[in-house]
Amino acid sequence: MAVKDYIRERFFPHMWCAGCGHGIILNALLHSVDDLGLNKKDMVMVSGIGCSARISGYVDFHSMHTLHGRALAFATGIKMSKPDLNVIVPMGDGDALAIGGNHFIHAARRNIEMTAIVMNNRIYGMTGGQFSPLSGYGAMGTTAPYGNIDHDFDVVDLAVAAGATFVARTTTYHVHELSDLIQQAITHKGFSVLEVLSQCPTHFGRRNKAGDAVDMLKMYKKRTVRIGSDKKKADPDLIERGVFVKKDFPEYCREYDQLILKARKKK
Amino acid sequence: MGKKKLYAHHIDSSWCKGCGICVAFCPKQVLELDKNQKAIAARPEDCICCRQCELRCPDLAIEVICSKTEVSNE
Amino acid sequence: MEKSRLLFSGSGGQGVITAAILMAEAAVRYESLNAVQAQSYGAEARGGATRSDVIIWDQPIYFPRVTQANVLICLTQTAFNKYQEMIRPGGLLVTDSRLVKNSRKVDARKIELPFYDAVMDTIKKPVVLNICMLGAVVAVTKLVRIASIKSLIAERFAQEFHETNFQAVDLGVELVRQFQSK
Amino acid sequence: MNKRIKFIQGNDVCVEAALYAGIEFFAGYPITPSTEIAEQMASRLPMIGGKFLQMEDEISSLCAIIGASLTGHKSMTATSGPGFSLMQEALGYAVMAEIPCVIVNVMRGGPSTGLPTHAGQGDVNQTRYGIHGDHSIIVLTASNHQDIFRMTVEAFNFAETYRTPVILLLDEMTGHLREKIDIPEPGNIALVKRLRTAVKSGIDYHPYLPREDGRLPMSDFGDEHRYNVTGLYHDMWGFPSDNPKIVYGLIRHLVDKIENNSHQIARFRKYHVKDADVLLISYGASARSALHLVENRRRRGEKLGLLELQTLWPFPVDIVREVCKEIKFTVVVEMNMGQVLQQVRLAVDAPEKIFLANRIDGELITPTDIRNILRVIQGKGV
Repeated sequence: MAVKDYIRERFFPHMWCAGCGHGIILNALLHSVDDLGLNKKDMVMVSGIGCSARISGYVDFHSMHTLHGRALAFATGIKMSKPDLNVIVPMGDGDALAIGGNHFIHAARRNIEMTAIVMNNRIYGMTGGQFSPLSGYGAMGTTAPYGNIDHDFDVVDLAVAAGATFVARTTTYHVHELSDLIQQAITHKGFSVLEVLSQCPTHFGRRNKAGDAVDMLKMYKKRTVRIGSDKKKADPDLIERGVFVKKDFPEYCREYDQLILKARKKK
Repeated sequence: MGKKKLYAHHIDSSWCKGCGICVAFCPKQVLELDKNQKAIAARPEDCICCRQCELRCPDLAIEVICSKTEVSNE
Repeated sequence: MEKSRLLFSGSGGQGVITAAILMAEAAVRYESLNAVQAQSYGAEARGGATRSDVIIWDQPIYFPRVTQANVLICLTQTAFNKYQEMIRPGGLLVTDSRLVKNSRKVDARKIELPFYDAVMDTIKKPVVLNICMLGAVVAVTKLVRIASIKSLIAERFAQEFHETNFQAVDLGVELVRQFQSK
Repeated sequence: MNKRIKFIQGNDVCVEAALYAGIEFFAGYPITPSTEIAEQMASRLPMIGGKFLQMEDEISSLCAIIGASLTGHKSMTATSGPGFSLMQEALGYAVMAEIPCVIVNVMRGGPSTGLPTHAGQGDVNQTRYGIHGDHSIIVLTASNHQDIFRMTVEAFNFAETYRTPVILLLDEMTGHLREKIDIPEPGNIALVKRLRTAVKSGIDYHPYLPREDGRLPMSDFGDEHRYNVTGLYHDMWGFPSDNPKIVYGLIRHLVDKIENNSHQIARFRKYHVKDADVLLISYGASARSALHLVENRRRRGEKLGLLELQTLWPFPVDIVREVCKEIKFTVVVEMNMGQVLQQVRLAVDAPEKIFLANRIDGELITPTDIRNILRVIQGKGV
């Protein structure tokens, strides 16, 4: 199938701004699903609220556009009640880690087989540029007009600590790597977290003098390195990309199947 | 693997928002923005079929059709 | 039949509520009567006085709380002090003769029985104090049959505990027999 | 011995009834006084291959059952005051996206953490007005175990019939009370199955286009039809729209599908209403005390009657108006500051003849409490 067979073409051009990284993530996701040869009937996408959340409207899957921060909770109900479905949950950074932070760590703790993609643009875009839990110290936002004094989460560290069994990071510049990691995340038998640094030229870029979309992609190229690169030793501020954790661990739906067997014996 | 040969750039100008990402990162400077700020393949003969423009396009507006790649039946 | 309102009281951990439930459940499931059982939860149930209300009747029971008890059972002094006023004049008061120091002021038929001492002497397991008390309450009120209580215990408790609990029921019945023949 | 006769708590009756109704998925978070429902579900659901999830909070609990319902499984959650407050956001989502599901709220004293282990009936208005935006909703309640069973099954039936969340409003008193329940034989209470679309694969399916009778056939997530579900105003395919015509049509549909069927949804019991000259109106635990008083007074020849409401919302205006017509005066018995009282006063022609007998201290209102109010109204003094 072609990539366009996986989208709802009537909604294009999409609503994202020119140069928005979220479009690149959608693009890579569609290529990944195509490469894996997945059946649309088996695909479910559940999103929350925000710019990122609009992604579920564009894919021709079973799609659910839910509440701010709650996408993983809805998705948990879907996956538990029909474990054969492939459930992908794209989230914005505020969506995943502010209002949805609790759902995020608990989904990771359960190790339920779903793919959480944190589309990290370091800003609340839809509401017009307020700082997010991933904006970081010193960043400018409409609610941080004097510079942000909130520190940011490290999504990878958080996901690992919470128990996610596949944890990776990349950027919208590294598109081949992005497709590869999405495929790995989808096929992983457990809770997968993929953080994708995604440019928001409109709100983050403009307020933080980061330039336009092209400049922001160049920055991703320059300021990120593969895990284990020597460059990181010389320059600790560089952000690492790649797979941080990938491990076999009992998956929640399969554990529940075992629990059903136990309960039936007792009956 | 033989060298891939370009058949065509399909650029949907109604989807293109003119962000310039494809132009900036094309290793062979094949693409340009036209006077309407829409991407066009100005030098298709230089294309090496790396498909970076297709994959990086946030608007899903570019499709690079090469030999050895599956051609959409549309 | 008369509507019977029983109030079981004691302290948390004595199994007063379990005894109340067994009594009410036996009435419903083995005697085809109606019964309701309610209890106090929360802070009150953890220390202090525990209380469980049971109403048994052959007609529908609507208001489920006991405001005036025909039968008041107290297994601690605290419970007695707190609930003694709730007994209906002429009602029946069942207390443990060692654990509760009864008051002469209470206008009721008083049945003081040495549940605790008897259980410690013959069964040597304080955990069945509540079941011994239940045996006595059943024997004195005759609201359900002793056999029904035993059937229910057999249904509810693990096999290994059946014998001890049957003993406790019988002990309660025996204490009442001795009391009444005095 | 009849095996179907049980002596259990009201919360356990709710579980038995949900299983009878075909529940397959439960997600919840422990909270007094509803916790027994979650505990029983954890034990019973896996035995029949169903799923029980203990979520991280009440918010995610309701979200999870909405997701499960979309895959075609009958779903329920149970909570109490503070948890129900947390659920309002997702409740609104279930209303908007028209997801069948059942939410049990075992009421305790409020506001805030209030009285966790004592009965109250202060959530009546919250079930109706807790979520933002106009909407309508179905709220059922019951005062005894036989009716808790019946109303739990009805809640599932209404949820499927009207594609809507249904709230079952119990209270600490009845939830923790043990009494007799005769579990109906399978088939004795009719069950409403999920209405699924007959539209074949490859043909355009409209998940949000009501049939002529107002019902919307569903398609399970994972089946052939792929569509969108959103909490935004949406068109017949489920895609967001702010077209005023579509917005108007949807809000009317959401309200009308329930309000226009309020006669089908109304459940109530009348006790000695026909020749009564004084009427009590009550529901839930309070109705037990009201009925106690009515039966007592009837034995003494007093013409006292009771209307017990089992459907609280949509409020059965016509039924209330009808029974209050020939009555000298009516007393609403409830454990709050008069939430149903307000509705009764709105429903009747002579609101000055409607009085309140209430108790708001966490204790069950007693027949004597009600009797005292009646005497005051009658000018007899307590």
